[in-house]
Amino acid sequence: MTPIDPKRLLEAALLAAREPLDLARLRLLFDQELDIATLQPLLDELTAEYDGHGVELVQVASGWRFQTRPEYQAILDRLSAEKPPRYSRAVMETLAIIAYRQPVTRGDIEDIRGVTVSQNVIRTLEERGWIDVVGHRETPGRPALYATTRAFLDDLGLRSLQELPPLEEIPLHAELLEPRPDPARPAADAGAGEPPGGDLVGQAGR
Amino acid sequence: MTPIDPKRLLEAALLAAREPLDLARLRLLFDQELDIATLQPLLDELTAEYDGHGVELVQVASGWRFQTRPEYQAILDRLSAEKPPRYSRAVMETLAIIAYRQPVTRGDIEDIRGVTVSQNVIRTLEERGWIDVVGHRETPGRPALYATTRAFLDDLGLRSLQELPPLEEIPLHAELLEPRPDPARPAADAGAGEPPGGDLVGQAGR
Amino acid sequence: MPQALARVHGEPMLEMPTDLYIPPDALEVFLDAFEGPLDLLLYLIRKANVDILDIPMARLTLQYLEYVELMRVKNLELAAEYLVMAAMLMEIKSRLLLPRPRAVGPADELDPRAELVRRLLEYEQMKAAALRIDEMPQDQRDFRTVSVWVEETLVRRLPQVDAESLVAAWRGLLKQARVRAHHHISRDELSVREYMAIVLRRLQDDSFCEFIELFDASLGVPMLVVNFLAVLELAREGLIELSQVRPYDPIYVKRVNRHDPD
Repeated sequence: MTPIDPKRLLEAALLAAREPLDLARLRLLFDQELDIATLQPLLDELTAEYDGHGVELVQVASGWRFQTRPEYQAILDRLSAEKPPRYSRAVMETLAIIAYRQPVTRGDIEDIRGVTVSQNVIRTLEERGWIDVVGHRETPGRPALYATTRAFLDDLGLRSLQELPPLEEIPLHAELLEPRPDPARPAADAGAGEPPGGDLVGQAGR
Repeated sequence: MTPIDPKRLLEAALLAAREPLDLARLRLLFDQELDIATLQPLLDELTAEYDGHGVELVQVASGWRFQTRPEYQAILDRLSAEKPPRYSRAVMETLAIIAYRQPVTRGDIEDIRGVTVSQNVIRTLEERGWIDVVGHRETPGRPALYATTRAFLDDLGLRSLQELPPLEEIPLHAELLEPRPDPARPAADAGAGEPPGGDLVGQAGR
Repeated sequence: MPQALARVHGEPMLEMPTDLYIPPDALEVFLDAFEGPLDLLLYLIRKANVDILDIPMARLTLQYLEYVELMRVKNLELAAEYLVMAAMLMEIKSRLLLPRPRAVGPADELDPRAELVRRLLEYEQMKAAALRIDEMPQDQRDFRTVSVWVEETLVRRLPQVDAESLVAAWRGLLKQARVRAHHHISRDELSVREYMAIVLRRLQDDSFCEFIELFDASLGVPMLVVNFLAVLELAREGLIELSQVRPYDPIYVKRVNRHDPD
């Protein structure tokens, strides 16, 4: 029997795996003889080898995996009957709040969105495996605390939450938050910046 | 957008497919423009390309599929099974206490561990068939007394509890191990068994 | 890009009326397009081309009330949140109209619009974040993971335990935790939060564990620090309890929950 090429073995394992494989699991292939310093360059070589191929080797939160290139997806969809999932604004906004503010309760999410969050929205994200309950806040009702899962990171091709796009910082307007200087002019204050007879309003509601 | 290479598209489709794809389905990728006479050479090229790789493109009854090379099979089996599961530290410590101090109540275990023992921990060990209730202590609440079973001995390859490694080899806190009047406690003189590396425990429960 | 998410900063308002008059038969569709009162307010502010930080409260309140009235006239289901928002706008407006007593210290004289502005900004930030997340390639929608055919042997594997690991567990029981905290400061709040979730999830299975179990030394010092900060933050938020019987005894971390008898 010819000796087994470690890189080819890694390739076979990664192409066959149903989930990402981390370095610890990949080492299981080698009777612990290969250390991580040896494994990493092999993975890098493999990544380079698949440059220009129909699939690519990527690193995500749970490890390494092969995936199809996004530019082929629209065509590959012809082969599968099921429609890829698309999520409503309510779902995506809820997901964003959980991702950036975790751990949060449903109440926290509702405070930010200004509307009740339906159980369906939460369930959609839970069934996708993107969020789960990681505890309860010790306030009346013991509301569940939600956080994003590793599967969320994996499905978005991220290695950690830090790879999420940074939040846009909208600078706070200092003047607004300071006391207004002149209590003698309340009426003028209230009307500040408003042209008389707002025509936007005038036409509404006929 | 760069034009899509038909061969790369076939590669992506075949690698991502969960079942073999026949020519009729593969043609769906190409707006019916590619006839079978064109497709076949592409598949042959792809087959040749993967010569020497960790996976191979083969034709089976229902179509074409990529599969891992048979010579890697034995090694890949190490990964295809579930990640070797481990019991949590709570389970292992509870089991150790029951093994060395049986019969014990949950209260006894909690006294030694210094924390409450969840019902899940007990249930895990009961469902494994390693512990069972052997009686009740006649104190208020009549707490159940737990002991290890014959199956526990079998699964650990022991003929009797006396073959458990003796505790004397372990540096102990005297106050925790004051001898109790406990006739069922195994004699700790059976030898065999090195003090294992403490890091075994540190990794449990992942 | 999904349609529902396409309306940020007033953009797909192309399909919306050019002014704020909504034909009655279109009203329902129009209101369906909003995720709630904050969303509607943002639209009004953007539509009127007003700086969110300088909300013209009187005009906005009037516009807003027009919508609430429209919803009422049309017998549309009027979500409670819209009424609450209307009440809030009117309260802010009335407070702006009232003269303030000089006696009150500056700290108490926050502009009543400040809280509304804070909420609008936070919501707008999250709306934008949702859009960005949705634009990221997503498994199943934008790519598929690869899993080629492999002959599988399906064996259900149970945890393997040997006598030595029992002894190790016993010894672990007696081991003392030594905790050294590095006093580095991590600015990376997200990674702290990630670890907060990891710790809480870890405590799902066992409602408690030993403090040192929460740390994996192989991750390196920076991650250990972040991990440590996450534990402190969880304790500060009252989500976990740290306990130690005596100095140098093991520190235990416990999920805070009801003290049920189980």
